[in-house]
Amino acid sequence: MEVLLAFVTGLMGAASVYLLLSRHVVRMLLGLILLSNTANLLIFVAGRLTETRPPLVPPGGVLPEVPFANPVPQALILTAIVISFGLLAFALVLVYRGYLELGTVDSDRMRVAEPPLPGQRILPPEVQGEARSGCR
Amino acid sequence: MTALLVLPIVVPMATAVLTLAVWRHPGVQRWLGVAGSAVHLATAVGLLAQVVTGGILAVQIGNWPAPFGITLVADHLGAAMVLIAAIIGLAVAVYSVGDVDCDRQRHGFYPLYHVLLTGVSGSFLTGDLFNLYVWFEVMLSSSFVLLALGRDRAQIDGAIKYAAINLVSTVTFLIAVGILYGMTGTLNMADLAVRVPQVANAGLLTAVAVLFLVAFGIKAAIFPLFFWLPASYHTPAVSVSALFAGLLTKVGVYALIRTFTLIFTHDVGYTHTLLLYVAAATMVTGVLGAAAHYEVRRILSFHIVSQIGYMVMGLALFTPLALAGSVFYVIHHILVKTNLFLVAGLVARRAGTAEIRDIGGLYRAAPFLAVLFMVPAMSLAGVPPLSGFWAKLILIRAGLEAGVWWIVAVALAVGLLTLFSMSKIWLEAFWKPRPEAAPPLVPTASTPGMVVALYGPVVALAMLTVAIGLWGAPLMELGARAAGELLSRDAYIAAVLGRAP
Amino acid sequence: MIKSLILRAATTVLLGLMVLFSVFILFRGHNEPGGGFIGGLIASTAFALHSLSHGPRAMRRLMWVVPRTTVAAGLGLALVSGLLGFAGGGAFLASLWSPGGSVGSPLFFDIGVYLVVIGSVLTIVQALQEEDE
Amino acid sequence: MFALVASVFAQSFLAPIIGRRMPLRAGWILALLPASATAWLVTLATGGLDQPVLRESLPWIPALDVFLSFRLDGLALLFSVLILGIGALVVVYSGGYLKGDPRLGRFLAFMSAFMGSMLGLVLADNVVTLFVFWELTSVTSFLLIGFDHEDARSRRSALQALLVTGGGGLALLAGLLLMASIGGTHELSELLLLGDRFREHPAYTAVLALVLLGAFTKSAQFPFHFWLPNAMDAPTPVSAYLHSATMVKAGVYLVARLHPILGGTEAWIWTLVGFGGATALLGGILAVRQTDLKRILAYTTVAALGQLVLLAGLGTAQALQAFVVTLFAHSLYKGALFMGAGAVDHETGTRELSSLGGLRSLMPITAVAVGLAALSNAGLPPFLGFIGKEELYTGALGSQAYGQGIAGVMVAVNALLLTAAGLVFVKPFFGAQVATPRAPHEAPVSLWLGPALLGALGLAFGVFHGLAGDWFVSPAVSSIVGRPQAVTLHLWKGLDPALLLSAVTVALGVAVFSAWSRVKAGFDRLGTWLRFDSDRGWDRGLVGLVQVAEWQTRAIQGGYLRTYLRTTLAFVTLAVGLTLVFRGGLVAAIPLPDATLAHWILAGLIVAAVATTLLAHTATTAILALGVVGLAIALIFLLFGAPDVAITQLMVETLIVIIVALVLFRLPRLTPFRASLGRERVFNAVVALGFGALITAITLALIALPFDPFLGDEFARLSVPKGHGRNVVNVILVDFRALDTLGEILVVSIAGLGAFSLLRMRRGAR
Repeated sequence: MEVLLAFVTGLMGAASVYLLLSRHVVRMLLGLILLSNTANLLIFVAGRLTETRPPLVPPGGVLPEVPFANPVPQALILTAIVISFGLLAFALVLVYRGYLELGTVDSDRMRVAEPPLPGQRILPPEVQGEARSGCR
Repeated sequence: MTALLVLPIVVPMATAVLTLAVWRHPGVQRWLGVAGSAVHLATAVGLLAQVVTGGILAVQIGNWPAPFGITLVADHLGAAMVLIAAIIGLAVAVYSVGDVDCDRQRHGFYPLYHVLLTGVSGSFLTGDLFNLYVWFEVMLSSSFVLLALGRDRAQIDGAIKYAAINLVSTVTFLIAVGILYGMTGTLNMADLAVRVPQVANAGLLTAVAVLFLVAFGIKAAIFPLFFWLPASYHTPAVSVSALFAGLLTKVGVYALIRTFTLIFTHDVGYTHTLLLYVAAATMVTGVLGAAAHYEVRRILSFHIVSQIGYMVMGLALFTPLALAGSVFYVIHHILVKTNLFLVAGLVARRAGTAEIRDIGGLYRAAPFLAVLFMVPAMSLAGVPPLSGFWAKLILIRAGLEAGVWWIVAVALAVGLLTLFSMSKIWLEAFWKPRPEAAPPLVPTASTPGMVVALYGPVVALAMLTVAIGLWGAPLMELGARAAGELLSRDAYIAAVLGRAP
Repeated sequence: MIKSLILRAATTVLLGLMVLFSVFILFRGHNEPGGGFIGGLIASTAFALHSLSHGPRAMRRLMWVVPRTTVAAGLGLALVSGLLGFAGGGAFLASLWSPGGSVGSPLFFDIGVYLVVIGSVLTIVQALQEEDE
Repeated sequence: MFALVASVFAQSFLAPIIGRRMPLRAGWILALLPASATAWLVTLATGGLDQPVLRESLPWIPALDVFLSFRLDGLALLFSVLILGIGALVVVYSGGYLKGDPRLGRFLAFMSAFMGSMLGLVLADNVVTLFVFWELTSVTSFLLIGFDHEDARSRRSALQALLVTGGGGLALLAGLLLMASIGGTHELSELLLLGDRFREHPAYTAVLALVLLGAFTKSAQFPFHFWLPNAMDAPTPVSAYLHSATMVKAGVYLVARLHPILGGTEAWIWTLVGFGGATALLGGILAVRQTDLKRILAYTTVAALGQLVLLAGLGTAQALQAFVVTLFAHSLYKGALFMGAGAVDHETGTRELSSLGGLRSLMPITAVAVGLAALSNAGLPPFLGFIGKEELYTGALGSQAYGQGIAGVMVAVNALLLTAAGLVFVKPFFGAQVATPRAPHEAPVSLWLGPALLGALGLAFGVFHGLAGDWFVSPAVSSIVGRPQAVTLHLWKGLDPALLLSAVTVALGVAVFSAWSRVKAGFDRLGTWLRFDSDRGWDRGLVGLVQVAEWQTRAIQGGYLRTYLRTTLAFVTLAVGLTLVFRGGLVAAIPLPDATLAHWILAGLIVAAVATTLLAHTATTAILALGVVGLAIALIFLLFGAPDVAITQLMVETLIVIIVALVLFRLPRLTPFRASLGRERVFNAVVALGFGALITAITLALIALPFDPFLGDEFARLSVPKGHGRNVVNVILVDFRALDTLGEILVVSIAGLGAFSLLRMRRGAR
């Protein structure tokens, strides 16, 4: 399974990078979600896979029954999942706010912080003036 | 004693929690924020004093012995970084009282600020690679919010670019940690230093080292991974960009220094040569970027990039003098660059714009401000006898002694271009007469309290720059000691693992 | 707000059950799969679903504190239980257990985690929902 | 000496206060210190000591071998006397020149700071200390040249001087450091003893080139001469002090100072003689075609600096003697001429030769002062300038090769200098009076004291040349040569070739002068033809720099997030991938997957879901497909003994879908969801596939390695007895690695609060 997962993670990595390179910021976000999934799976593989019991000590016992799965990558992944969840949730809100302020979800049109350079022409924003929330 | 190591992390975190608890009272938060920073500084001073007198300090969190639990370590480098971060933390906290508008203060500026400091301190002190990842994330998350916090459209634009690229960096880092764990079975950095040479596949190890290099490289804004920085640093509140300019990239540099002295020294000929080329490219592209811009904070942002090149150069040369130079450079740079951003804020306040071509006339109207700009600007350009001169001197000497002529030439040429860039700001904003069409200059501060808050930190940081310039021996001594520890890793490993390697 | 009667009814019932379940998961986590994260995520999912069907106003009425306060409390609790370590083992985050090992500082730490997760997720959900008001 | 340098710097802090409180007397007050210091130095010199050497050393950064060491030998003494003596006069002069100007205090502060820097430079005995003061002179001169900063030309000239001398300074720094690392010490006096051992070192040529680059930029040698005439945009006291008497001599000083260690080789001789000679000739030719008093003087300074460099290059005892005398004489007369020209400018309001004339009767004292200096400049007996010229010819003729050629060139240069001196003296003061912008009166005492004194000294030291020789010239020559050297100066040495050359010079000079109005056009043509137009080159260089910078910015910092990400990810892939390939990290053979049917099904599910995400036309489809990926991963976690992770993954996926749904509701589909340009899509795909291949390659190499799960085993062993928990993963999270968790909940808190604040702080929202 480890070998198979090596290819699966590779594929996921490739797909996430392809999504990241998009102009559409929502697609980029999806790419990021997929990329952190890739990372988690990779860590899991890196801790080596054994199709066995979870690292739980039976009631009254002192040691888990061997063989048990390596608990370290699990703890790391748990931490990483929650962290990336937090960051992605924030990033989503950021994209939303970006839409409200800049009137677009096309990163090519997000040129407020870096105005056109001499000799550069940029795309105009899609929505002129103040953008409105869809439900307001 | 062991508390000394924990306090620089706990104090800002506690401050963050307290300010969070009084969310509805920005006034209270302000005082808590400044007081918390002051206490933070005190703990950092205590920590460095302890390290200087007693050597490397290590504490096992939760009493779990290394390499099983997480170890916090303070060597000279770590403790010095914590101290300088705390100094900047206090300076910017004071400045923010006058600078950050009520709106931002009402929306969590202070909790975010202190969480950022928590992350920075944690990064400098941790002895565990995964824990470093966590602190990076703490730093990153709060920096996202601080960057986007405001009503300015440019901020959101900058924040999106910043977030996208930094999230890539952070996942890269996570992948790298995972792979390294898969190769060595451990996460403790001292233990990694012991186990890495035993890895059978040295080629894979070098590849992972490069993976770390790019992950930290994005944070440190090296070539060609720095795009997020000039895209965003000029957008948020001045206090925020000053704090970022001083600390964030330097955490990346710190991580590079730490990992490429402690862990990845198995293939120095390859990895550090790569670092050297990267350093040169970083210096040059950064300084050229600055030459093409006319907005103060954008110019300064590009200079951050360029200066990072110098720090990496010291690491790449990998001699005691060069590493001491890197340490010296990092500390000097944090002081000076933060100060420049703070001054840039004052300039923009006074002139109503940050476009230097539209400013002018400040030399006549605000001579004191001119002096306050001149000191860090000249220091950045490496003009003696200011801190930047010594920093450059050490690195150039190290380069000459290592016989790497071309990097010395690059470093010197970039120094000249930096001087050009600083004098460009000087000529345009200060010396040039104020353009006819420009609106009248306005006072920077409306109340005496604001004057103290805005000018106090700037003056204090400028005085530190001058002090290091006139009396650089202690800092050099510190740098030399730090470099010694970095190169002979035994003391570090022994302090962490409790036994000789 | 999703206006579905069935969902509304279901989430009302679900909410209580899921919150109870999440507390159960939280406390059992030290010995069986579960813990603060999972518990917190379950509880916040419950609240989020409730809020989706009933609207943010209802959720605000339901929770007697602002989610932000929950975050602060959770963080504070985790930090304090870490600082307790100084009293017990002389090290930050050293665990402190009652005789027999049934109650200990790591449990408080985990409760802190639980609170933070709930508070944060609900802050986001609430803020997004209030965009409509 | 430390105290002296420090007190001069301290004075620069007092100057603004004194300038504000007592504007009328500030010049006189601030001249007290340098004047008395000059007196002290003169008593040292007249003490009969052949070689008065004082040395002081304070540790500065001992770890870098940097000491604040000062050493006063003959050469340093001569320079110090010039710096402080002329400095005192210039300070007095400034008080008069800027009378009534509110910026007087600031000006005097800069002048004092410059004086301190220059003094430190000539006294420094540590190469780093020397460099520190060297750079300080550049910075202070930047502030002084740009003193009239509202004028765009002043700003340009200031920047030009700063960057030219600063750039040379950096080369110098490298040269000095290299020299020190070869010599094993940073103390100059120790380095100078190395002599031949140093000259035979392979890096000698590099050191020489770097040091000379520094010296030539500072001393305005061809092709860096262009900044000096432009620097005349500075107020006249600055020109008189920095650009004739002191700062521009720093390079010359350095050349003389390093003569014992660097001098005497073929490379040294021909470089210095070549550049010095070229500079001298160029300066002379460009001087006589000017019509602005200060510009004439500026170019004659360039010429004189060229002569000095040439003499230092020749390096014989005779030449070095000529070097010292010429240097001494030049500092005296050129300072006087500049101040005199400034006085004329101040009184008449113009410096144009054509609008000046007949001032002799209106400004008699100034006329006399300028006259004395001009005669010395012209090299007529019995002035010191004459002795200098005689020595120059003797020195040139006495050198081994091409001596006569060099002497011939020098005759031409000196003739041109004589012409220039005539222009400066005769044109304004003699002839018919011309109406000037201001009605001229005799200048106040502060304005004529300096030129008069300096002019008189030029005469006095010419007449009493024995004193000049004993007090200043002998010790200075001894310092340069590195051993005691007795010098006797003569006004009359009999009918030797040098005297003959002098006669030719005077004849030629007078001829050119009297025919000036006719030959000027010729000189103009010659000048235009000769002129290596480095000044315009400078502008082009700056524009070019900015163009390159803009091009680079467009190329790499163009403002497009997708290019940023593409470069970043492409670099990551390439750097890591190439390392993996070329450092031999790849596995030899790909093992066959040892997977069961369930595994294949899960893998297939992931592949299908990923593909759906990629191809989705709406965000909703994509997010749902991504949810399936998450679900499959959760199943993998569950399958391989990680129930906690599996549940967390599941819950997180659910919450993400909820939040994404909440956001996506509000995003209208303005931009097509699948937006990507054709060719770019291919390129993106290449990067993506490369990245994926890298991940796979690394993972395959990784799982081929043995693994030691000691960490996990230890946690499992301790979990119950020490951690009081049976779920090892949870005990790791809340106990073994609780610090991670603490950081993690900070992240989660920040994300929540941040999202909240971000939404609340919308523009226009309240």
